[in-house]
Amino acid sequence: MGILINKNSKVIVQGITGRDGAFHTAKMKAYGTNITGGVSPGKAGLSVEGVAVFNTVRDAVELTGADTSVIFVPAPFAGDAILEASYAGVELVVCITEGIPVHDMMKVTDLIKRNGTMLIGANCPGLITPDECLAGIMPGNIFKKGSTGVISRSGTLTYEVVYLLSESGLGQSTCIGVGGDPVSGLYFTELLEMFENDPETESIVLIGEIGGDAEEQAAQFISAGITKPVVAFIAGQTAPQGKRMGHAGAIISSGTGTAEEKIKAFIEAGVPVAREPAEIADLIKSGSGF
Amino acid sequence: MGILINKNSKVIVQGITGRDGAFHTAKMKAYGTNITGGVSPGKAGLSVEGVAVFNTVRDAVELTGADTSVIFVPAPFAGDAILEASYAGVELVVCITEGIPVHDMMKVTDLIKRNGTMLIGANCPGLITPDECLAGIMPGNIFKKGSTGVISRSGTLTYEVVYLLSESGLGQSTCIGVGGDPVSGLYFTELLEMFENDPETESIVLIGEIGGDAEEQAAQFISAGITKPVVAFIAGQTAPQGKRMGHAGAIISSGTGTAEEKIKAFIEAGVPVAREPAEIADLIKSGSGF
Amino acid sequence: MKIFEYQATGLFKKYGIPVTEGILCSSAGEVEAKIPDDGKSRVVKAQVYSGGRGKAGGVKVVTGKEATVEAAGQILGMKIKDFVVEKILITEAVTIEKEYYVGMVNDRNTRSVILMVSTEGGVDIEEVAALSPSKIFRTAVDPVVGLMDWQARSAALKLFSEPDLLRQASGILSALYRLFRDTDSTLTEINPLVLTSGKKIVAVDGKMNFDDNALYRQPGILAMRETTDTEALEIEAEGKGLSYIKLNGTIGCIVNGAGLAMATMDMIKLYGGEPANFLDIGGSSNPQKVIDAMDLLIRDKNVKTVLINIFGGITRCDDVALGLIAALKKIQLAIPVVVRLSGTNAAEGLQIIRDYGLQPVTSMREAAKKAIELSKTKS
Amino acid sequence: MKIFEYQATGLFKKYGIPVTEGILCSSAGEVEAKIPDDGKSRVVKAQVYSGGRGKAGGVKVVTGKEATVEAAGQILGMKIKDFVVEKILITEAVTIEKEYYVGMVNDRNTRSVILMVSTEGGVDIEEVAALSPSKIFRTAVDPVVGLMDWQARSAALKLFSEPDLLRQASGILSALYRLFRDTDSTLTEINPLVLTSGKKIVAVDGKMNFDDNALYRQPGILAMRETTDTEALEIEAEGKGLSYIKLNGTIGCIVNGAGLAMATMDMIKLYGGEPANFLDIGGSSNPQKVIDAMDLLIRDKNVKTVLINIFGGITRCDDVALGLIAALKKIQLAIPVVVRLSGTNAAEGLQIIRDYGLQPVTSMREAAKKAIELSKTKS
Repeated sequence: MGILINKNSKVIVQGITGRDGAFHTAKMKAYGTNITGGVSPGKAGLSVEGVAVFNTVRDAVELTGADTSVIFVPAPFAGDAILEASYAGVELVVCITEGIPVHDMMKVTDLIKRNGTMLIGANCPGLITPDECLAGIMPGNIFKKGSTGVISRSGTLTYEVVYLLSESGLGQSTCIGVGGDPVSGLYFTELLEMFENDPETESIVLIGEIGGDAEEQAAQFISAGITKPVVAFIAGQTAPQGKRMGHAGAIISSGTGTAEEKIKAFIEAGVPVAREPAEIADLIKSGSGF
Repeated sequence: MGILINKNSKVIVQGITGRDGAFHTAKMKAYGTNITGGVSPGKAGLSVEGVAVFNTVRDAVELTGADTSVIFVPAPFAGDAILEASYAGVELVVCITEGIPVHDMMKVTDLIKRNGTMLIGANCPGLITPDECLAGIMPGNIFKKGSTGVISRSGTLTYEVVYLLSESGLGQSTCIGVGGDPVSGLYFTELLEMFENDPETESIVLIGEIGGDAEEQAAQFISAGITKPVVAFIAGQTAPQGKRMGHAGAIISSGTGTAEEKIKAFIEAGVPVAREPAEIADLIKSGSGF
Repeated sequence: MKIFEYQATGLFKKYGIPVTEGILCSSAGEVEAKIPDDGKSRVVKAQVYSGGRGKAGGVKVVTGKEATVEAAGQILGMKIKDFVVEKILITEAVTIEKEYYVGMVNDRNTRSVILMVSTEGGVDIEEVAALSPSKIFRTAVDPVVGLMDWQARSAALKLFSEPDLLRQASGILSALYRLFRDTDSTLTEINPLVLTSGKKIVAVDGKMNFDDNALYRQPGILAMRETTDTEALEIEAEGKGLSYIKLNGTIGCIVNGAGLAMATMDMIKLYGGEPANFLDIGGSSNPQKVIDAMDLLIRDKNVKTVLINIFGGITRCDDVALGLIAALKKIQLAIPVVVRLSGTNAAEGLQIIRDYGLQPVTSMREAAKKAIELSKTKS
Repeated sequence: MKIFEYQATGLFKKYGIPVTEGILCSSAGEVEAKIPDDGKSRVVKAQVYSGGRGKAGGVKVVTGKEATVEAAGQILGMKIKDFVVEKILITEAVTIEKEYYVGMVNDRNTRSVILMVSTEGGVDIEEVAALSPSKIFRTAVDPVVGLMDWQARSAALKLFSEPDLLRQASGILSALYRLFRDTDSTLTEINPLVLTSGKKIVAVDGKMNFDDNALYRQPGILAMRETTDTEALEIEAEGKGLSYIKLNGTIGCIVNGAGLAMATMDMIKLYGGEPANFLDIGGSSNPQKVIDAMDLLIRDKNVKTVLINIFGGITRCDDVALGLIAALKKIQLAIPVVVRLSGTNAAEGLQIIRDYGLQPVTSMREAAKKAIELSKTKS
């Protein structure tokens, strides 16, 4: 089970005829994801990695019953691709694309809200419910089925953390990379709530980084209503002010958005903060009484 | 009682310091309308016709509890005035202004729908619930309290009809001029439904004109669900094709929107159509068993 | 407001929509001077506002200069549905593989822009709409969001399936929407949009109407206004605060309010007469408006009687009566006038009219009947 | 991306926002040549990206040509928070009645543009925000609808009450929003916005940042880019697909992924070292990226050790190891390298590294400790 995706998810790939789209379609299929179709305008009738290609998301949804879409469309067109999926009735859109202008994302997130569409990303590695469904570019082999939910703003750092969790015997219920952009879809609070309500999830790992105040909000939200043990890790304690640290959203502006503030907020909310990735598993085990 | 406005309505006037705004504020007050304030940016603290002026609709609403606004703002700014009222929480906006571009009105009607605001107009004479509240520019003296609801796309033609109704002893529950523009606020079907549900209204007069197919829709709506007797009158049987007959919305385009089509639709729906204004009262009296 | 094909395609070009290049001429001499003697095929097209010019012989495909000049001579001066052809557009002839229709209108019911595309191009689209409505694909554009790229693409997919053509068509639809929105258009059509043998998509004709209410903020569009005589009269009236439309009857009408003016015309017709015009003087009692209105009416030599129909609302009938008399004193009319006054302070108003020596009436029906009678007596 | 004051106010002017007219100079000689000897008062302002230039002496109000040239000489070459002043803007001095603050930012939480205005202008707005937040009026702008006129007016009313000033200020706010939106700005500020003694509202300073992700569609903005040496390095890296930021430590880092790169820096710090940089090579195993990364790192003479931290995900560790070795063979490094590999096919990757003669490690902690040790041994 887990949250958002599971073995019943029907996934389509937007931009399936592109290099990344085709490559990760193969990877997702190999993991066991039920890829029901791909979208590439003017390429209907083609087949990519054994997946039928449609001209529009609407066609793909109507003809395959898809409920989830993973987007590999170049940045200038990715915002519109999210809208296309949303207006075609896709329930969960996962946008992998990096580099979408923030003004586009402000409009897109506002519009899809009206359609009730959920978005993960953009600029994210996607999400996975181990042994059931992979919707994104995460390396499936490092994940292990279990009861720890993971929410992260990062990509490889998440893999590092998950690898260490799996090595320590802590499998994952669902693992979500929310993306590194300043304006994104589902974020900490919404996902924390979903994990709180997911019977399969027993503990939660939250991987934050500098920029914005989503971690501070998450800390408040946890102390107000999350009963399951949460362990946090924050990247960027050594990041300088005013510099964009790879991710468009990872920037300390005017002295706010620092790792210190975020760590302080978690500590005050009673959420243990790991000093390094390897500590996370220990903190979960101690906190959740393993 | 009637519909939309009554003696409990608290009305503000946007553009109260303008010539028309001030003139009709006096007329509405004289009729007995509870004018709680006026709006004119930068003129807060002034008083017009004994009415306090505020800088913004929000101020006027917060400080006077107004629920209705009548707009006398010049066309280039009137669309924004409707939005200001809507975002300030005004429940019913009545826009008198003529000449608002249709592209503006498409945006405005879409946006205010999200706020749940009701709009009458633009390019309309407003509405009146006789002896209770006048929100607009109608000549109060020709109206008479009673049980006939009137909905009209016209101004003076409505007065003509109402005058004849009053003369024939048929008073009005509420009389609404929906305006002569192609894109407007509340229209026939919504208002027919309100009259249907209004215990005070016993019969309904619908005054249509050429252009669009709102009358055809109304005819269908009446035959599907309006139980009270309705009498229709359609202006423009002699109007030529492709010419805008005064009202921006009164135009026969490509042979559709003709008076003939509309009359036919009403007849087919079992709604008697008066051949001239003076016949309306007779048709009501015969239909409603007076 | 309407513009000619050459103006519409000029706007298309400005927005990056491929069009057939053309030369505008208003005389055979101009054609002689401007068209090179290169033996090429060209299309000579009458520039008129009305549709159906093809059927009326207003479009000719010709080869060579001589034939072009000849066709131009035939089309210039031709009358197409009341319009005399004063200008022709001479364009390159393209090899047409297939014709399509693309259009946008403001829709009253959805309160949004409707984008329409059809594979049935080059013919009367209203006929297609009536006979095979399923051949027109319609999509509503959210007025706040605008045409989203995926919507343009989805519409383009109804016409084309090959990726390159899809890109061209999507680009044209997006550009056309921007043009429609930027210019406060109420109708924009490309008919036909053509796929050439060279696999290029080109607008071969164009039609655009604009919202009169928005012309105040569209100086570029307003500057394109070219008026026929009839329209010139309407625009003159507009400038004086009057809404005037000439018709072919004998009874001139002066009314306050557009709906009442239409109802007055209908009443005249109902009782066997023919209205000579629609004329709304609005809500003021200013005598100048009546003077201006009379002045417009009497230019129409068909007018045998004038019917003035005023319903006094906020403006009281006595004020209106005073204005009327001031106007009547100023203009010495050679034809009879029927005055009808009703509404607020009607009694006082009627008395003023009577004191002036006219016999006013109080009902529209009576007014119509009297005007009809007078118009017949006089003719 | 950031631009200088003179560029920001140039954009303001283009959008119809009144600004103080200025002359840009980059040498005292240029000032001598460009400034007329008219005895007028002027303001000489250092053009730097950082705030606090006033406190640092980078702004001088002077009267007459001689004093202007002198002030220019003092400010040019001055160092303000790591930035050397290379350009100055010399503007007319206006008589200030009152100063205001106006700004716009993209807000992550509301996912909308926030318009901020304050009567506390001309001072550090972050201080105002921290000490008296109620003095900043904030309003969220719907990203699809844009700034509505009534919103601009409502904000302007927080600063002005007189109708004429209200109109000026509303117009400035609407124009500023259009500029913000049209240029994909992430921060636009006028501080101070000034009410002059002549009752005119004028932008006396301007600051604009832009979304790096949107520069592909903002050629006009991109053309304004003027880079410091540090930034030039970052932009060079960007061109090679690397995300690089120079810091002041001794341990150079090469990491795949931004979050992991930050975590690696933090780990070095945690165990007592100092990272020399942030460097994300992304997800590929292409040896050229490692070569380019090495090349950037060794230009920094402070670097004593290189730490390569790779987590193999989709890209397998053995592929990455092969790429690394290809790169190491090509560059002959004079400083020690610590390689850490983990994740998919780590065992195979580690063996490849060992075969090459290096002693790889498998945990980040181990890697950090080893790199710190080596950097200390060497220094």
